[in-house]
Amino acid sequence: MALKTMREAISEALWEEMERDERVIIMGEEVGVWGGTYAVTKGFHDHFGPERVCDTPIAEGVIVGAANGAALAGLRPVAEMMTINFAFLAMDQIVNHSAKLHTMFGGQMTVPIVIRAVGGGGRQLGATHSQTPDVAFAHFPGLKVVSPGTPHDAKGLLKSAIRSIDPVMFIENATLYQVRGEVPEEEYLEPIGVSKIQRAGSDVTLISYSKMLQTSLQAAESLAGEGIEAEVVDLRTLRPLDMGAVVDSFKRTNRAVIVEEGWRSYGVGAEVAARLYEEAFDYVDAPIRRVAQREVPLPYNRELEQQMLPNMYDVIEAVKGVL
Amino acid sequence: MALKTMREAISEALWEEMERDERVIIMGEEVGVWGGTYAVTKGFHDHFGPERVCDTPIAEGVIVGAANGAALAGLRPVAEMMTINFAFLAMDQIVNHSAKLHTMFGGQMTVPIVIRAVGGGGRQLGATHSQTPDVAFAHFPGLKVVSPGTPHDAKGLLKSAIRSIDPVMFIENATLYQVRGEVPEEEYLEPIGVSKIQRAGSDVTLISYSKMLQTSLQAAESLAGEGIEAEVVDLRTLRPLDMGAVVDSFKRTNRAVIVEEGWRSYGVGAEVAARLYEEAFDYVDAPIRRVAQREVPLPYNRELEQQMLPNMYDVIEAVKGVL
Amino acid sequence: MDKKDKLRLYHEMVLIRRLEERSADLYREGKIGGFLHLYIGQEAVGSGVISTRRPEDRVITAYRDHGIAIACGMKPEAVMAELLGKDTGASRGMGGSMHLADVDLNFWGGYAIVGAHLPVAAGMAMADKMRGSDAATICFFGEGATNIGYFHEAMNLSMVWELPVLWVCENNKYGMGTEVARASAVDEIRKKADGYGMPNARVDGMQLLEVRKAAEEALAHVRQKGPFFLEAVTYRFVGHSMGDPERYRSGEEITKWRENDPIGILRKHLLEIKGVGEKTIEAEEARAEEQVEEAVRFAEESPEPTLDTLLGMVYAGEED
Amino acid sequence: MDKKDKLRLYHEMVLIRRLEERSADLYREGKIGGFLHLYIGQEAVGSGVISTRRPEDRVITAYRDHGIAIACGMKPEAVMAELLGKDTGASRGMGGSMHLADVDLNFWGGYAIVGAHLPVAAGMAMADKMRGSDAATICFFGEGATNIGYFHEAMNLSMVWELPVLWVCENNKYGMGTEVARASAVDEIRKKADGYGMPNARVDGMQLLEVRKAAEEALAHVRQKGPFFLEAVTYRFVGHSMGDPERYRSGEEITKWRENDPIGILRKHLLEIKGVGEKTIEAEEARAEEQVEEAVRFAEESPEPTLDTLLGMVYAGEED
Ligand SMILES: Cc1ncc(C[n+]2csc(CCOP(=O)(O)OP(=O)(O)O)c2C)c(N)n1
Ligand SMILES: Cc1ncc(C[n+]2csc(CCOP(=O)(O)OP(=O)(O)O)c2C)c(N)n1
Ligand SMILES: [Mg+2]
Ligand SMILES: [Mg+2]
Repeated sequence: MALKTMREAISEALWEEMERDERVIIMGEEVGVWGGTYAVTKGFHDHFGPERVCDTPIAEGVIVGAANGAALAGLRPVAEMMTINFAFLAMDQIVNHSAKLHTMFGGQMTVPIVIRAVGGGGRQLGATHSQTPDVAFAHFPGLKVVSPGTPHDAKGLLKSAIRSIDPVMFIENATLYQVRGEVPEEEYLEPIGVSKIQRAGSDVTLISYSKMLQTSLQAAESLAGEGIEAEVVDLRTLRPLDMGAVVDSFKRTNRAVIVEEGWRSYGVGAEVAARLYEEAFDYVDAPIRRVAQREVPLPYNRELEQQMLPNMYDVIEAVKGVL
Repeated sequence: MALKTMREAISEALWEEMERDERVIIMGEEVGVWGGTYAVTKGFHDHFGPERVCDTPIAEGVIVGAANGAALAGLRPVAEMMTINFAFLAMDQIVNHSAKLHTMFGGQMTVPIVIRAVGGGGRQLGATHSQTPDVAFAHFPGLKVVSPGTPHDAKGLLKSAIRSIDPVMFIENATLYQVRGEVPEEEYLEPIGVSKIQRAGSDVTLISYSKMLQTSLQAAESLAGEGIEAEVVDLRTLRPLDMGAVVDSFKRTNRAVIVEEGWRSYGVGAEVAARLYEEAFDYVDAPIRRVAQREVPLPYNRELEQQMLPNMYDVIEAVKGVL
Repeated sequence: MDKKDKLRLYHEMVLIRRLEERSADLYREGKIGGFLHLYIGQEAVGSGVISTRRPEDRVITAYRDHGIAIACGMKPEAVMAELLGKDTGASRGMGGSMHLADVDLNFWGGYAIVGAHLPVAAGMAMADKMRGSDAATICFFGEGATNIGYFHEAMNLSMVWELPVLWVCENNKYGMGTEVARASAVDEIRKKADGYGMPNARVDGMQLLEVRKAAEEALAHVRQKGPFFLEAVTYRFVGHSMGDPERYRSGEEITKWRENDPIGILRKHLLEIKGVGEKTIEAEEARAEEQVEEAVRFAEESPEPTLDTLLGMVYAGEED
Repeated sequence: MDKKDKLRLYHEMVLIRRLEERSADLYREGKIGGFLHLYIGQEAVGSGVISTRRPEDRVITAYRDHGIAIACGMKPEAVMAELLGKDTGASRGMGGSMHLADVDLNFWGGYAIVGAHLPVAAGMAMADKMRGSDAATICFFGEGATNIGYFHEAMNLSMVWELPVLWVCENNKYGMGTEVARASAVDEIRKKADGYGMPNARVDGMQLLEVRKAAEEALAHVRQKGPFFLEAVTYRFVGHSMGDPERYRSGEEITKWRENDPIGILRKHLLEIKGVGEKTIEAEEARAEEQVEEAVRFAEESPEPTLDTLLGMVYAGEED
């Protein structure tokens, strides 16, 4: 299998689905002539033309709103929020419209939209441009929320998201674009709503997703050097949340650490911990720990920003705390 | 002490603070001539004048945005979102601006704004008008999020919120406006960020806030008839979350049920449960339960809507499950 | 338009009026819940504009949607059943008054978040344009909605992309209790279109025939060139929704406007046509009333949606 | 304006230019992180407008804020230290390039969410108006920001409430890689103000003296009557931010605009003034360069903010 970057994997998924289905269009700021601010859609504008790769004004509300309308009318829009921080400007369209129209109108219409949004901190972009607020979207029923941690999953999940007739928020992480991983040459899909064991281990279960999956895998490697075998479970989808692999693993290890990049309070880890206790109470050997971002608006200063973000050492320390 | 409705208590808090401090102004849709869609600001327009009780266009972004600006410039604006469902249209101003400006500019400016927003379901208003998405705001550091469950606390907390130099989101529940409770005649404040035991009991701890506090109190009364004494803890503030009274109570009862009106996944209950396990692991005698809204966009149909919302019977059942 | 068509539209407006009057009763009886926004006084706008559409033209509006739904061909039964929250309702009892829709009639609904459907309309028009269809999207909204960001973003995008949208602003002078001048920099809403270089017109929304004429011209422009902004000056004779204390306007003002009743105006016009007498008209009126009674009967007898129906409706399915 | 003032403004523009050129170097060296948006080419807009303000007038802008900060009187040291993330920076190293501010100078910052500071500006003006002050708020933004909902909501509110705001649109032809016509229904941005009935003007943003004149007139209007919209036509000579591949415009276009360098234009004008020679000008240029070097030295030697500083800054405090 070829090693590809996350950027390539996502780009390929978009490209293949656009080739496959002419209803698929891309809308967003700088997706066309510029080729995407993260170069994900480089070459698309020339190949598919401005009708299918639509540069929009800076107006997130109408980007998602018009994509909702286009989806109702039978297209398969992939609406891009240049970063997830700007998705708050489209929050009403996402949570009140994409997520609700199908139910609210009694099932007669569907909203097959994908909202791609890239988040994550660590690049000194300051408080408004560094967020990982995934949970604020995952809270809303009607929406599906996907956030892959490997190139393989990114490609397979994005293809599934584009084919899904339900609205999907697809959350990427900017510092993952350069990460490489194996990506099959042949076509494949990954199912939305299915978590996955990314590394086997028997001493402790590390639960994470997106960038923190990579951090967890690194921590697991390091721990292996000390004889501690961590199993790493990747949530991949935040809504609907699949506890299957998580609970399975936990029933074997009896110890868990949940790792997320976003803030701790009311974060993803809280839900996973609460569910683990609900679904595997009798298997708990030690209090489940959460590793997350310190609760501050992220500062510009490089050193301080790094201190606020969870890293491999935090994960290792938490693992030692539950053993 | 006089019995007053929640509506009166909130109205009094606003009135008193406006009398006390001429920097306090109210901005929002229909707050003036109409007297507030929920009649909370009835009489204010005539008394304080249109300069301090400002009817705005229907434009939530500029309501909170201008209130942010007015706060920076030294006023004490109370910005009203007619319902919390419309606050998504001001999400960027709330989470990217109210919450962050103080830190982001190195502490040189403060944003003493209060954002009042009323939420809650059960009135057949359909999917977009019935939400209790409090957690989606509580996730953001920099913001304080308050949501009272009694007239007494509503008044004391709102007065504190208005005097706070930090931004406060003050979340009300429309079906609570008629609820009566004792409200002192003399001036008082309630502290933000302090949870409170609203009913003593020794068998189980019921943790809730806002409308579900009332539901929990009713459930506790009913359980008392069966000889089960529930202690009812009111969170009152969602951020910063004070686990003090919660943990204290739990260490005595060893059993807990968390009750919230919003959706279960990634809800308030998840965080409270996770923290309880973290802070009182050795005191857990039974898996902590969560009672919450079923995960659907709320339907118009009265019966179905009621079935989706948590009620007293759900609480009683959950309590019996943990005993 | 010939006599027959005029009578048909007269019947349609009376049907809307009676249906809403009846629903106000049912609301007071507690059979309808939530919010109920009546279109009474504004019927000529919806009926006039929609009478000019082709079946492939999409229609979308705000929460004040009963009249628009009927004008799009929705059966009074489906409206009434929705108001009563029944499984036979247009949205199977999930949407209520504010969320009527019928995709088969190309009526895309009732939206309750002010302004939110304007971007949606732009997107639908974009899809049609991409397909090479010459369908137009007709988007109704109140003058109050023209102050929100969505309006601006949708107007701008529709011009930049030359989308086939007819923007119809129903200027009924108030957004809830706020008179237009207290919320909008300009009173004459059409002037906002100038800021986008968008062609526009203003029409007396009480005159069905004038609305029709303006809409016909506007739609011709939309199909050939792109967006057009039509402001219809109108008035709601009743409160914003049920239970509005109406402290913000005077009884005299309401009375004055009621003299301009769009149904009365058309009735008068009809009586001037050769071969149309009181009798013909009364027959239409009686038919409308019967239809409403039939709709109420149908709605009351209809089953409630089940829990399974709802739970099965949160997601549409996996893939296609 | 007398000779001295003109020289002062010349010095200011050169200082901004040198400071930014130096910061670009530091960015490439990895000493500055995040985004760095340079104002190079647009200096005459900020310096011209701000030179007409009174101390009580507030200034607010977007992320392209170095020039505006300096024009408001911020010391190059505070700018440079902020770019390096130091505790001595304008925002104590918490904000970075996009978030310079100094409340004492009535400069309210640098905002990184496109359009979000327009409502904030309206609110500040509202506060001043309520207090009976005749201070104005001067709000700068790019032409790309005029397509977002915030722009519309803020423009409308400022007219309805007659707020003392001077809206200054810096039309530099592009929002990132998108040329104005591909994103905006109108090219001449001032026309958008017509949609709100707001008085407006368009000025050559490369000509400091013209900008000044227009701003003076505009501010007089703002103080007496309410909002005014000033469009300054300008150009950024460099990329949107560091690392912009600039595939969206041609080298010839950039060269053409560079011939219109606002600093060059003012320099030429100065040389035509009696008593100003190459020497006077070069002295100013040299002084600017020294100041920049001093600022870099200061910034590099300054301490980093501490963890405690940050953690103590999430909330301001309990009550007042
Ligand atoms: C975003 C948003 N803000 C506020 C409301 C509450 N609201 C419902 S209708 C309405 C007035 C709308 O006025 P207009 O657009 O003129 O329509 P009309 O009711 O006159 O038909 C308001 C403020 C809402 N539904 N959505
Ligand atoms: C709401 C939002 N959307 C997108 C962005 C990303 N972005 C930053 S600057 C910019 C272009 C702005 O163009 P313009 O307003 O013309 O200002 P200029 O950069 O030309 O000074 C974009 C799209 C953002 N910061 N905020
Ligand atoms: Mg209206
Ligand atoms: Mg620009």
